[in-house]
Amino acid sequence: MLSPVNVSMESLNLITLAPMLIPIVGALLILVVDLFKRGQDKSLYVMLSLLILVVDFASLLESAGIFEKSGTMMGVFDVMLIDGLAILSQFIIVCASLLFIPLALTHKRFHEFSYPEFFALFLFMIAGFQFMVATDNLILIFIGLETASLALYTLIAMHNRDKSFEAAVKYFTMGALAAGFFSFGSMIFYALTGSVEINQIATVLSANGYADIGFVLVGVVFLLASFGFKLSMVPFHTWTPDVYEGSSAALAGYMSIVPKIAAFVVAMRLFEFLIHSGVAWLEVILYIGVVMTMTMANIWALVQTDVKRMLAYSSISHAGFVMAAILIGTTQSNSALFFYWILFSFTNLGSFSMLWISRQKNLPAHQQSDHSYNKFAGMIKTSPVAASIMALFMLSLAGLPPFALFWGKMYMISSAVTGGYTVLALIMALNSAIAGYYYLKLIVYMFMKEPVVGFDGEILVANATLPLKTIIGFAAIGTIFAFLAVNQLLEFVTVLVYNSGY
Amino acid sequence: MELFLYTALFSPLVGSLFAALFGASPRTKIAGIVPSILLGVSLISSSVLLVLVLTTGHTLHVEMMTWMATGDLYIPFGFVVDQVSVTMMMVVTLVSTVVHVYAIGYMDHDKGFNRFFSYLSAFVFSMMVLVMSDNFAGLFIGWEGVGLCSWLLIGFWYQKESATWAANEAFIMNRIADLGMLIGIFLVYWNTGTLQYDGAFAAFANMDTDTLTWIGIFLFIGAMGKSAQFPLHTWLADAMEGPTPVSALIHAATMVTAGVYLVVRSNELYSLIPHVGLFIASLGAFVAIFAASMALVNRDIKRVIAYSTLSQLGYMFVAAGLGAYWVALFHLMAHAFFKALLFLGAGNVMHAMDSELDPFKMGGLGKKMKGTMIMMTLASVALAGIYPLAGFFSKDLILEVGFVENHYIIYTVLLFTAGLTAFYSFRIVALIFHGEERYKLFGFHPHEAYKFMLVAMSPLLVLAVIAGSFKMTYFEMVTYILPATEYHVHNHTIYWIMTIGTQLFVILSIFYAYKKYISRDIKVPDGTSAMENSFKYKLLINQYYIPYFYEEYLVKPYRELSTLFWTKVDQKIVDASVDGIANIFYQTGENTRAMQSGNLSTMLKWMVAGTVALLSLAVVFGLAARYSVEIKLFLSGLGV
Amino acid sequence: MFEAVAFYLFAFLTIAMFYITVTTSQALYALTALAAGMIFISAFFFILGADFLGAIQIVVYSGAVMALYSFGMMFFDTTREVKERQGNSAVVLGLSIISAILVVVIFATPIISDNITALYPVTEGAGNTQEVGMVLFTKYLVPFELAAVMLLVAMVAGIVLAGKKMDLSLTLMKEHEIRMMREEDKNKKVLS
Amino acid sequence: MIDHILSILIFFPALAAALGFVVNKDSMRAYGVAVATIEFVFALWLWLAFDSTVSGMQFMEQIALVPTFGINYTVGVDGISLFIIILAAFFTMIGIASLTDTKDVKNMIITLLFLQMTMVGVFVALDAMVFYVFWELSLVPMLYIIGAWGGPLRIYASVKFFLYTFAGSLVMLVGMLFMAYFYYQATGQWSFAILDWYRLILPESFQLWLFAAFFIGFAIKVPMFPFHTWLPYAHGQAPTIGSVILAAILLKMGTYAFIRFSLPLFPDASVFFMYPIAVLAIIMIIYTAMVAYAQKDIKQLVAYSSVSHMGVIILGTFALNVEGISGSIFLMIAHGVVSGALFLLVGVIYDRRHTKLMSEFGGLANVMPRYATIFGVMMMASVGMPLTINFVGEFLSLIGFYQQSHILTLLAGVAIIVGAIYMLAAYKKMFFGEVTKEENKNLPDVNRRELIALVPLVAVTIWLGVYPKPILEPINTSVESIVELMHEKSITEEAKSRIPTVSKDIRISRTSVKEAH
Amino acid sequence: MMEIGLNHYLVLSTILFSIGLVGVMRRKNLLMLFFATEILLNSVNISFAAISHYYGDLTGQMFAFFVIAIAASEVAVGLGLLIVWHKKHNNIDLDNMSTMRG
Repeated sequence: MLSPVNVSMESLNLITLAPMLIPIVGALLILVVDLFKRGQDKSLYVMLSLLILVVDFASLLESAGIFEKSGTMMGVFDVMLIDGLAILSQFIIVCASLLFIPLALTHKRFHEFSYPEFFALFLFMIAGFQFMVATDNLILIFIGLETASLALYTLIAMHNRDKSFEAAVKYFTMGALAAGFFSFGSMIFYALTGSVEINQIATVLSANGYADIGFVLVGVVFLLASFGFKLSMVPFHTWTPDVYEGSSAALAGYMSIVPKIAAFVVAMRLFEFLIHSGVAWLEVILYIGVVMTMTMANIWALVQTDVKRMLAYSSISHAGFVMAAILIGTTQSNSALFFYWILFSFTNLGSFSMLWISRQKNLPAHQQSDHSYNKFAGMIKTSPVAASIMALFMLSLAGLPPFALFWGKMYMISSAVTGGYTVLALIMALNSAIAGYYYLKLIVYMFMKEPVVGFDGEILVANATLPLKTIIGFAAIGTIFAFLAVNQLLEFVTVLVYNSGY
Repeated sequence: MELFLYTALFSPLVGSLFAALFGASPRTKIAGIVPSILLGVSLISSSVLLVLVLTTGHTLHVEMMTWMATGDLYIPFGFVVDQVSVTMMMVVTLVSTVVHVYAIGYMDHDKGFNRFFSYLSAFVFSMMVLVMSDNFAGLFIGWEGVGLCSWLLIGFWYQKESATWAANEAFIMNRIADLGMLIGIFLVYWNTGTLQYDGAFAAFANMDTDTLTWIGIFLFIGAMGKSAQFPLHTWLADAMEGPTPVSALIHAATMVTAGVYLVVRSNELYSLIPHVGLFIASLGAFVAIFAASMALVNRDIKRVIAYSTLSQLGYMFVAAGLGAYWVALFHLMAHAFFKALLFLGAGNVMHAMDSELDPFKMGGLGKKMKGTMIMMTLASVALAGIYPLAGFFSKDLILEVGFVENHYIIYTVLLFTAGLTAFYSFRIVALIFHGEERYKLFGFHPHEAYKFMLVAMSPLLVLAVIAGSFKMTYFEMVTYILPATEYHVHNHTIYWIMTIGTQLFVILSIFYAYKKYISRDIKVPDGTSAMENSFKYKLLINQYYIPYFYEEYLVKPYRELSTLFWTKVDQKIVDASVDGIANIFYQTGENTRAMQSGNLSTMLKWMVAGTVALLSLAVVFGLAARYSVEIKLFLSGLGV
Repeated sequence: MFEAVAFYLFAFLTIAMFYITVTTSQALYALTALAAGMIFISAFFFILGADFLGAIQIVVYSGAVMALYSFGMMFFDTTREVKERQGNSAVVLGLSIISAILVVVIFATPIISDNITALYPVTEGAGNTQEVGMVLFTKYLVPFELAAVMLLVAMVAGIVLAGKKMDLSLTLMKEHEIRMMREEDKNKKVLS
Repeated sequence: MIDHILSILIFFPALAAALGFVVNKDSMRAYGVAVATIEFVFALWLWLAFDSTVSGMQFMEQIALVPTFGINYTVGVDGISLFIIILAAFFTMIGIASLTDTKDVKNMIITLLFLQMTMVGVFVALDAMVFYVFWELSLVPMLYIIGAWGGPLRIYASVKFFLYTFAGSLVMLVGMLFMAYFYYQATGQWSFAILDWYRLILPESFQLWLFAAFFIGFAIKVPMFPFHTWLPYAHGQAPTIGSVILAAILLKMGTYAFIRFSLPLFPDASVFFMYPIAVLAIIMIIYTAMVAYAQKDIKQLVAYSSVSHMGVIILGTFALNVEGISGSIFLMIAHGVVSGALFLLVGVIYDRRHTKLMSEFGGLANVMPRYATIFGVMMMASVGMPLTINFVGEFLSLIGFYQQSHILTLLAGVAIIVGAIYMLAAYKKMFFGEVTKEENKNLPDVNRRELIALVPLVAVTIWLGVYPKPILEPINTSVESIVELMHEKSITEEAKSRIPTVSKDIRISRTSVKEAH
Repeated sequence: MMEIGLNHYLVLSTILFSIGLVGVMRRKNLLMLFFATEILLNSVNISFAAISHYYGDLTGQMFAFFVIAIAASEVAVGLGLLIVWHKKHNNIDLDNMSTMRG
């Protein structure tokens, strides 16, 4: 007969749940509000979400404070795991969301924002990602991942035009396949170790001395495949450009940051112990994967004709660049990962928002796609400030000092150098050079070409409203004056990463 | 005293700058007169210095200011007035004063009048720097300076293609030599640690001969350029494109003798390396006869005189090479006078014949222009070296040197050359001033030059006549610093035989020239006569085909090679490879973007394919790990 | 003995069913085959003593999922034969065969399963359902709740996507059209 | 204020540029000239306050930027950088003053002022990262200048310029990170401060690799053969002002960096690579001079000629002795002045005829005597006539390298011949002969604005040619300390013997002619 | 052979998984493609159940449980998407959805 269990509230340590519960509650709140009074303006929901996120942010600060004092916490039957990685990634997730949400307040009206459900789903998604990063239990990771993904597919589709449906379906189907891979992979690890908790798995494996290396590798393969899909590593990247193109620019920008950082954290938890325990094979595979992803994505980005697609490929390449951190697996590289991603999120959100404010509803004749290069030709003449800001983001993405991303690149390459990966460091450097070309291409179009005749440049900022401008200005300032914040940021990140044992 | 030194040095510069002020404005006499006066001043102060040096034997050595100082290198602007330099100063200032005054007349119709004087005085200044500097670097400044001015002056009539071409040729050829000189200077510096003459020469005393030889050779290469020694001689003849006063001053009296001056100046070096000296002498002898031979047939007064200059430079180098530095310097001085005179005379003739240069189209000008005739004749006599004119004392001395030093080949060559010299000089004298008045056929109306031009020339005339008489005083003076070797054939009979023999030989050739060229049936050659078609004539008139050779085998290939480098190497190889690398990436993108077919099924296939690829790797590795033991055994069985 | 027979039998059946599912060109066959396969799988669960799981399997899959799918099929009326342009099936087969073989090769060898301690051991004498319930509401409470959220998300998503509002797209409409539409809505409200 | 003069020098133009957005289009030029002049005055003040007897850094400032990673805003100036800074200020002033009526002058001037900030920044930076920041940043304004105001091929040219340099400098960045890491290993703390790095003695193998890494970055910037092909395009397409700045200052970044980084950080590697680099330099000198001779476009010619001169600078730098290095630094200034002036002159004729083909001209001396004279002076300077600024530099560089190798110096000396060949040929083509083209018959001679730009340059050319002491002295003191440092640091025998100690006894480090021949 | 071990189940589920992969790759009709994804998840469930049986550990069943939940919710969203797409294009063949490429 089963003995009844009695659990003390303290042992549950519910504070670890707080950051995830807040957005869920908020989402429910939004649904309820909609229930009582239909047809509210989107601005209401935007502000509600903002508030909720701010509260979430506050709770994160809270748990960060606790982490400072008492280090890593487990909670709720040791399912939840709040360590530096979790906190950092949640910070990134929430901040990015904070930057994203106001982008809904466009001048033109788009379909998704007419739904209160949009905002509800958005908050659910955030919660999902937060769960994903705040545990080392494969089950919870899986569910969190799925929650977020399902919400995300819907958000994409709600943009409501053919391309967005296509994008959603593609994303969904491949996601389903990836889910299959994930479950298979975790099944193997379960078979090997009888556990689905990463640190447990690690201990058991090392106790066995990796006797069943073959099984381990197969498991790694499947998990690698599923996370390769999330992190859009070559050759699992194929969804990325289409999905980015299909979804609204703002959402694309969001997608290039938040899901990836969540996936990165899980990948770190999963793979680094393997690498450190000397699974040479994984090291080789990751090396190849990283180089392939960086280089091929760059090469494909060279030949794009649409800025958004180009940015999609570029974000793939950036992801590959950051994957290197997991390969290197030193404290410096891990903190470089977060450091890089924080700076990247500023710049990338900024540049996607620039595309967002230039979004037209119906394309003029000379334009093949929403954001084809020639749309921006001679932008410096028609709207100089916007052009300059766009150029700023491009230069930052290209890693030109002293703009934000340069410091990330620099620190990442440095971590490769200190980690003893000289060749990798060189490859990274040269890749940034290749990348320079396509970022420059846009600048060339904006600054050195004549505007298309009879094309009113005002369209390029037609979608802008005060909130959007604020966001962009915020991103721009962040990009320019990053070098003032670098030090504090670096210290903060390093402390958190170091204290959580990575 | 330094005051005089500085006046001597800088008044030409002032003159040049003054004339330059009028550079843009239409020609004014003042722009010619003032520089001439300033040159006069310079002349006077030089003579004061001469007197000083002559009487007291003191030498003047001033250091104006630092030029370059870095590391161990220290180069000041320093000037020295000693026996040698003062001689040169005298020659330079004197001749140039004369030429200036003369040029006021000669150039008075030219619209570049002011420009001309500014260039001319600039030249004199650089020449003064060259001769007065107390270190190799300073010498090099003057060296390049005169090169620049000669470029400017040869190309003075820049509308003329030939003139500008000649100018560039002269400059570039000199540059080639200057490189040698530069290397020589470097050698001096790195081996002695200084570029000051005194310091360097002191250091030479205890150095291995090889180094000295290299130094000597490189410095002499420099000299070869300026003094137009073979094979760098072609520019001198072409340089005659410049205005005649320029030829007189630069390409006869002063600049071309800079090489000789260099050798004389660094006598302490060359006396340490006699083998190089011998080489110099032999080259000089060769050039002497080589140039003279070309002068025989040439049909351009100025070119003839140019070749004779060349040949005389050969003489000087013989003397210098054989260690008779004071002789070389003496001949340099004497030659300066009568050669300048010859040129100026030729200038008058040109003036008269509105710059016609072919002596065959003249004849019998003597009636129209007595003064010029007398001057040129005397100058030629001096050149030929008839007693008691300057040439005799200087030139025959060189012959004696050759003899005494027992270089009989050189001696004979020079002797023979003396004959040739006499012949060609009187060939033109005869053709110009005597015989039929062929110019009538061509409708020229010759007239004597301005009086003041003749007056201006007169000092040169006087000197050309009497220069020889200074020989002893000069000897006394320069031997303070130059090796004071007396060159005397001690056996008196031989001495007299030699002297008289030479004189007779020379006079004979003069008469032969006269006989040949005052005859009534001299026609303007039209390329029909047997003589003109003879091989040796062609050879000579074409300057031994050397210019042709240079054009064909140096200039043209260089041009073609450059074009090749640009169009093929630089664009097709270097640049193409750079773009190529860029294109590789771009093309890869173009070719592989098909992978993104946009079809969901393909995407899924890619995903699975990726997984399978990883799997197979994993399996291989896994099996390898599992059966590692067996594999090891197997391999060892293979004996690996 | 019995276990072996049962295993092989159901193994054969499931494989056959799923094979039909992925090969047949009749959507209906595929659906039914799938459903059957699911049920056979639940049989495995029962064999393995995971009764609760088996029940769930039957209920959720053969019940909910299949129902959804069949509704979907009616909607898409794919009851008739489905034309599928088959591309290079070589690739397909190749890849799948390889992957199968590879994994089988690995799995052909038994897993060394020492130092494996059952974290949540099956306690004797208690029904599987009880045990599951116990674990589910202690250890896996959070995942369970999150699963609830996930289902909510799915529901909302389904409603939103399939809902009428998606029929005309504000994204594609011009601003003035939207305004007109809004006016009409107001009027409707007023009238009704 | 004098204590912060360097920061002022860096950021004053940037500030001015930012404010410039407000200034009205028509009065923009005046604004630009005013700002540039003030900047120049600051630069002169710096020179005035500079103590030329001190060999080390002066006016140093330090602000912590990323202390955890050892990156600080550290600036300072010594004899090596001082004059290039002044030159930069000078040329920006000249350039803006002589700016002919281009389209949207406003953007142009703002860009120029930003460019000036980056230029000054590069030369005063004493922290590798700060150096790198300005080094990269300088690409952007130049990219814009070439790309927006350039000729028909401008986009190709500008992008090529950007990417080529960018790629090179990224490799250099890796090198820097390695350097910092080695410092970290040695001392246990991160530092990018160059002066700290000076104290680091690396094993030779490391030196070689790092030298190579830095070399790629610098060589492309210089540009050294075979990395030079971006330059003719950039010059050929850039507007006059662009070429002027590019030739006068931007190219010097590379050679300056060689002296600031490569030599003191890797003395042994420098010795090891001396001959290969010297050979490259000689190829640059002769080969590019010949290519220049083949040019039909006068601007391309000047561009190639400046590559050729950079070769001499490199040679002097790798003489590794005081004479050579000071010579090369002086030649940087000289080449800046002269080639800058030549590009200005080309600009003058381009404004009148809108062509740069030499075949279009001929006999210009008749119609534009003043122009011809100034051009002549500058040409002679570029040919290396004594008493002009170039000669001092070339003479010192060559004499310096002569200590290392006789034959190579002899080959390098060919520069004075080939240089003369193409320059005189070009001058003949353009200025001599009769005026053939009708449209050349009545070209206006240089006007006042152009004279304002050119006359000072002529003056400087002559002045520093006759009296280089005021510049040579400070350079000398700094260079001596650097050479001393190299000698101290060098570990291999080879290096010890190649790099002289700066003692007044020169007999030590002399190779006699026998060895060479 | 007659003794059914864990490996038997693992092999079985692998085979089923492969079948699922085949389906995923060769199906063009989206609905049927989704069937295939269901197969993937189910095949894994077998192993989970088996493992938990042989280890006497419930975690596997938990995982299977949640997998089922996930599968269910995926169906909902998937069908939603299909319906929208079908409304607009009146087919669910994925060959008709390749407007974005390159």
